[in-house]
Amino acid sequence: MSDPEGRADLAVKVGDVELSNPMLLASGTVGYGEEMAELIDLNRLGGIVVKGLSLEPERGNEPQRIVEVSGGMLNSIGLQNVGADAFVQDKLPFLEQFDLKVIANVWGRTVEEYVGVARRMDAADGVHALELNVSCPNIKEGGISFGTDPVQIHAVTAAARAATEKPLWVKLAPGVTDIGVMARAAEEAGADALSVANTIRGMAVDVGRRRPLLATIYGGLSGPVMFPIALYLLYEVSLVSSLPLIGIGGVSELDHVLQYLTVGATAVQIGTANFYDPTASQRLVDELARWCCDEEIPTVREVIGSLQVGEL
Amino acid sequence: MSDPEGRADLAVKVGDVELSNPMLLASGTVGYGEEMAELIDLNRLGGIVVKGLSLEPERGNEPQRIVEVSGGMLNSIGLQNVGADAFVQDKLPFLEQFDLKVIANVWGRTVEEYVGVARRMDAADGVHALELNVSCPNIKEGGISFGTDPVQIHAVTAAARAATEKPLWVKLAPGVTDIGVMARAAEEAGADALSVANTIRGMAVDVGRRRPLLATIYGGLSGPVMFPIALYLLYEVSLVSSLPLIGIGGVSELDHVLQYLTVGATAVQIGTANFYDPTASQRLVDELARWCCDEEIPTVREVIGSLQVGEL
Amino acid sequence: MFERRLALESIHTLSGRCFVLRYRCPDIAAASLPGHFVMISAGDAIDPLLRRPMAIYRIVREAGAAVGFTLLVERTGRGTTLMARARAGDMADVLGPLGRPFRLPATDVLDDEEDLLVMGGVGAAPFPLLAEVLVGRGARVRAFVGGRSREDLRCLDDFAQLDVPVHVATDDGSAGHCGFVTGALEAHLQRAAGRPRIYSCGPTPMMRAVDELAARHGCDHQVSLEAPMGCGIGVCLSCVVPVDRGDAWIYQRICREGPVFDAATLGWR
Amino acid sequence: MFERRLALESIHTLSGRCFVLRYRCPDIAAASLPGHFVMISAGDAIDPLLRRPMAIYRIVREAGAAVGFTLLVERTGRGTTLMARARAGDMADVLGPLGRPFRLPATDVLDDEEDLLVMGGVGAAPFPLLAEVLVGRGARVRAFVGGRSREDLRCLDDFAQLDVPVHVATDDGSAGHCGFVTGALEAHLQRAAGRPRIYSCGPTPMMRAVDELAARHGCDHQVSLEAPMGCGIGVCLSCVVPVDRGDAWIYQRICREGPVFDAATLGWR
Ligand SMILES: Cc1cc2nc3c(=O)[nH]c(=O)nc-3n(C[C@H](O)[C@H](O)[C@H](O)COP(=O)(O)OP(=O)(O)OC[C@H]3O[C@@H](n4cnc5c(N)ncnc54)[C@H](O)[C@@H]3O)c2cc1C
Ligand SMILES: Cc1cc2nc3c(=O)[nH]c(=O)nc-3n(C[C@H](O)[C@H](O)[C@H](O)COP(=O)(O)OP(=O)(O)OC[C@H]3O[C@@H](n4cnc5c(N)ncnc54)[C@H](O)[C@@H]3O)c2cc1C
Ligand SMILES: Cc1cc2nc3c(=O)[nH]c(=O)nc-3n(C[C@H](O)[C@H](O)[C@H](O)COP(=O)(O)O)c2cc1C
Ligand SMILES: Cc1cc2nc3c(=O)[nH]c(=O)nc-3n(C[C@H](O)[C@H](O)[C@H](O)COP(=O)(O)O)c2cc1C
Ligand code: FES
Ligand code: FES
Repeated sequence: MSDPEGRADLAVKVGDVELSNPMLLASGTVGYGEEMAELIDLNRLGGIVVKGLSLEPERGNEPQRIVEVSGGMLNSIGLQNVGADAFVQDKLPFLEQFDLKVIANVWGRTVEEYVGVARRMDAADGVHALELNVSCPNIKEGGISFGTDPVQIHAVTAAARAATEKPLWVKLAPGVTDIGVMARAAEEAGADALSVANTIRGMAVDVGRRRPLLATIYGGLSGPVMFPIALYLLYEVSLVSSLPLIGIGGVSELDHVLQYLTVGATAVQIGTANFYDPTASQRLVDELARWCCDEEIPTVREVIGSLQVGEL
Repeated sequence: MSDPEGRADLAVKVGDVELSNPMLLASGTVGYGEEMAELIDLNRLGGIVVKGLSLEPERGNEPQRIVEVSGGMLNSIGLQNVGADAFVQDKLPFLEQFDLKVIANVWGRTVEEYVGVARRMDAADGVHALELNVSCPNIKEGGISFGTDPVQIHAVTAAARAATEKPLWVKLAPGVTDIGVMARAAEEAGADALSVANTIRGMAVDVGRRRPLLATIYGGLSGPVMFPIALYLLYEVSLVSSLPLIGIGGVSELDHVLQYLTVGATAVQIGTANFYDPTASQRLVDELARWCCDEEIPTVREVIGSLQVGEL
Repeated sequence: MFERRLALESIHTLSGRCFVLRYRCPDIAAASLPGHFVMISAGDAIDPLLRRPMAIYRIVREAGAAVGFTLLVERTGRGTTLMARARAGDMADVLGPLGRPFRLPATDVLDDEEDLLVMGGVGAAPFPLLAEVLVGRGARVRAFVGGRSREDLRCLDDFAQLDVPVHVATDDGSAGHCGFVTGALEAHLQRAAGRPRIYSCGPTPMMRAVDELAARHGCDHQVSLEAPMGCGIGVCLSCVVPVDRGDAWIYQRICREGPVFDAATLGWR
Repeated sequence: MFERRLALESIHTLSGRCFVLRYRCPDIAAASLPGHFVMISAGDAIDPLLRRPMAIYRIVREAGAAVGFTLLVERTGRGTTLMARARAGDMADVLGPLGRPFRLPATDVLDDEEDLLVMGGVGAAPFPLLAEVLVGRGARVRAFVGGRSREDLRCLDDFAQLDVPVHVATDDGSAGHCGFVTGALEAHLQRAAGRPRIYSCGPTPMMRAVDELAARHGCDHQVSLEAPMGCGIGVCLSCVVPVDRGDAWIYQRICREGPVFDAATLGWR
């Protein structure tokens, strides 16, 4: 039971994935969980989405890889990771000790690479679901990001769908004209849930040196500044998709969690807050339980999608 | 001279529009200038972009119209304005007293409305340039925003171009997959400069009441949080367009101004900062002058587009 | 209207989440009239970003000259919580005085009717100054002070000091009349002769209930409204309220055409 | 590794934009070794968002027990400027101790060679604790302290108190050797016999120059590196540095595999 006093019912289901509570750790912000386990009790969380996995190990981008900006940060880590096989062999056993769901974040530079990782995750017992990170350039299609083209989202989702029986989540990219179109493409290709959203492109310049602060010129914006933008994107997606949704972006206070749930998220992911407030996820579980009790809400599931719009 | 000690050369040219310095007041954040004139010396600024003008007066949206969010705010004012004719008759004479450029921000619900306003601004002596706000739904095209479709941007820009001889700026909307495509459409249709960018869609929910905080459900995000996003968009536009650019979004410190100029902006607009720091624009002119002196930069024009990327 | 960066002179905590901030600033103090407000920063960082609107509470005078002002603030959210933590010497950006103050009765009609000030919770903030000015002009002033509970009653000391009779009402009956402040007002209106001038500020339901009484008794009624404010000076159009213009209604800015409005124009009746 | 919310015990201002913060926290203090660092919040708001990495400067002991620690901070940007304004009692979130500390020589080889601590500016912060531990083990320690100018020299009092001989160098000659601290180090290496162990921390050009000398004299050389850090605990992968692994290079995390590295593995040579 997530509620320390055992009173609140925080359990939610993202499709077939049963979570003890809606709090997940976001991909790329907690590695493979080892370091976080020194600080928080992973058993207390709904789940962990591990750092994006590719077929082969990746070194990632050249430093400087992050810049702090007002209320957020830019990153261009470049998806450095140990690779799918090493993850299964060296990292997954650690996570299997805990009572939380393990979601593998999957990426590739071609559809085939996505499929390769998906197959390996399908075969790995401790993995409960896959989350496709479609914010990657497709090198076979001139480097256009999978996530900005409904045809490509459909293709990569359908291919991954064929490669795994496990629940398949698709993590949408925010920088598109109509995220609803992308959501529908993923849904039609067989996604079981949609994660909204990945980071937003941003830039910062060192004026003294007349150079970008990130080695890759621009990077992905995350943190509190993202919250109202991602909440709106989730709302947009909720209007066109009947899939379970996962709210991602800027979560650092209970009010953020509740806003996501109210607009229609079944769960949320906590990313950048893990850096500047490393016990935030666990505290939010407690706060959510207490809020449910104080508001006399028997189950947090009542909050999901409870938004009322239009005239009173 | 903008520099109090008369040492720095801050003059810039946005196409044919000569500005005494790169600091403009952004549309919708300073009304028609009357109230700001009680607080700052408008003669000290490069220019003012007045509140978006439509053919007929507009009441705007129902309140609640703003929400504060972390590091920014959401607004859904709904383009309340006195209308093009009343602007020319009642508001413009006040601004003509000052030595700064007056830019008319123009919007409509159809191409014809844009053209109507553009004609009136063309005929009004005190107006030095027009800025098309293309972030409006085109009611003849099913309500899709002009700003998210290159065909429509082209159409509205070309029509306005035909309606005025005056410099024509197009203010791009940020929420698009590829802002470069929009920039090129505006350029090909005859725009003289590009303003980057308008507000980003965001949302906020009153969890207690399970309702959106804004009467219109979502609104436009502005303020410091926008800065890294708009800077990146400006960079993207700079890669594909040779037009003069105007950086808009989050300007509140000298470093923001300098980052925009370095990436390629000829001028910047100050919006939300006018609310929480009403003398910011004038102070930034002073700080820019002082910076140029301290850095021994004879003209601020040297900074424009001075960004260096790639290996050292 | 002055934009000033001011050091906090003192902070004084009251009951019920309220506190008083004192600033020295002859410019703003000398120009402030009852009903005016300021926009004040709640910190130096970007969160909270916007300044907070706060009514001018009292004017601080030295040797007769206005040298400073105070704000009566209730801790409700993020910004006011930060303000409550301020210490003497802390700096704040203050823009003011702003808005259109209470319309005062002409001096020659002052004796004819009473001036009734009706307030709920921290809505009391502008009234001690209004009472002070009215009393100074020889008016007969009466205050109706409401709150949820005893510790939410504001400005009782101010009114006592000004010899203004006070009618108290609390929702829970912990002080004065048990119920809404409008109950006390109604009782007075029924008892009293004439058509007193009414001024109210507080929760909207309270002000609307006051206006019903005012309409019924044919009283002039001014209200001081609140709305989320972006700028406080009229440039953002965030704070609008629909106002009757006879043939049509228009949106007016609470920060510029208000915060004080003639209740009769608000379409409440 | 402990996550603690701590009240500032005292702040002490030094010359040249530096100051010392003292916190009471037996957990972190008792676990801290020379070269360890903490991540500390620079305010409660979201700007600045990220915590700042700061080396453990000194351990505060009472009756022999470690009860607290100090940080030696230079005001360089937004976060450290806020930290400089802190007052006793202000709260900060502190996570630590973090990273891999300096590798200490085995006790039986301590006498063979000198331990030379080479530092520039605020890079001096970890060295008084390192000197204290080394001296406590009977090592022969020597400090080379560099700075732009006299007021940028750090920790001279600490070394004096520990009886550690100090070689000073300033860029402008306002104190000690005029020039880089590597000049003083080079002179000593030429004079001294053996292959002293070198530890350095400061601007990268300084550490690289030190490493050139270390390589030339066949000295073991550990450096403490800096990089912008998102998390300080190894989960964000922002702080990486390329490290030689013989056949290939890999990115290692300064916050986890460092901040102390064997200079020989950094591909500088
Ligand atoms: C003209 C005027 C005069 C006022 N005078 C006083 C006074 O003398 N004393 C006092 O305690 N309060 C007064 N208020 C209300 C006060 O401004 C709000 O309580 C305060 O802004 C809340 O800020 P917060 O950060 O604590 O709340 P939050 O809820 O965190 O604020 C979020 C945003 O909503 C706005 N907001 C929230 N509540 C209100 C409100 N009731 N009115 C306007 N904006 C609001 C805030 O300014 C901010 O932009 C006045 C409001 C107006 C419009
Ligand atoms: C392991 C380690 C130990 C350190 N120990 C000390 C110490 O004991 N005393 C001390 O004064 N400084 C120390 N530093 C450097 C210190 O962290 C930076 O000076 C500080 O973060 C600057 O913050 P700011 O907000 O003032 O600067 P800003 O430039 O405003 O910071 C912007 C961002 O860049 C980061 N940043 C800026 N400079 C550095 C830097 N040199 N190293 C790492 N991140 C940086 C900040 O953390 C922040 O995220 C250490 C750095 C590291 C990595
Ligand atoms: C340093 C860093 C690394 C990230 N790596 C990944 C990744 O590997 N895969 C992925 O799908 N998202 C990645 N993200 C995005 C986060 O999972 C999340 O979508 C985003 O940060 C927004 O949430 P936040 O505001 O809570 O951080 C990364 C984010 C950060 C800050
Ligand atoms: C309250 C408000 C009203 C606005 N009205 C307009 C408008 O009428 N026309 C327009 O083109 N942009 C309008 N904008 C957008 C601003 O001009 C500017 O593009 C945006 O706020 C980003 O800049 P900032 O972060 O400096 O505020 C408005 C913005 C705000 C906050
Ligand atoms: S608060 Fe901006 S117009 Fe009233
Ligand atoms: S700072 Fe996050 S991995 Fe090192």
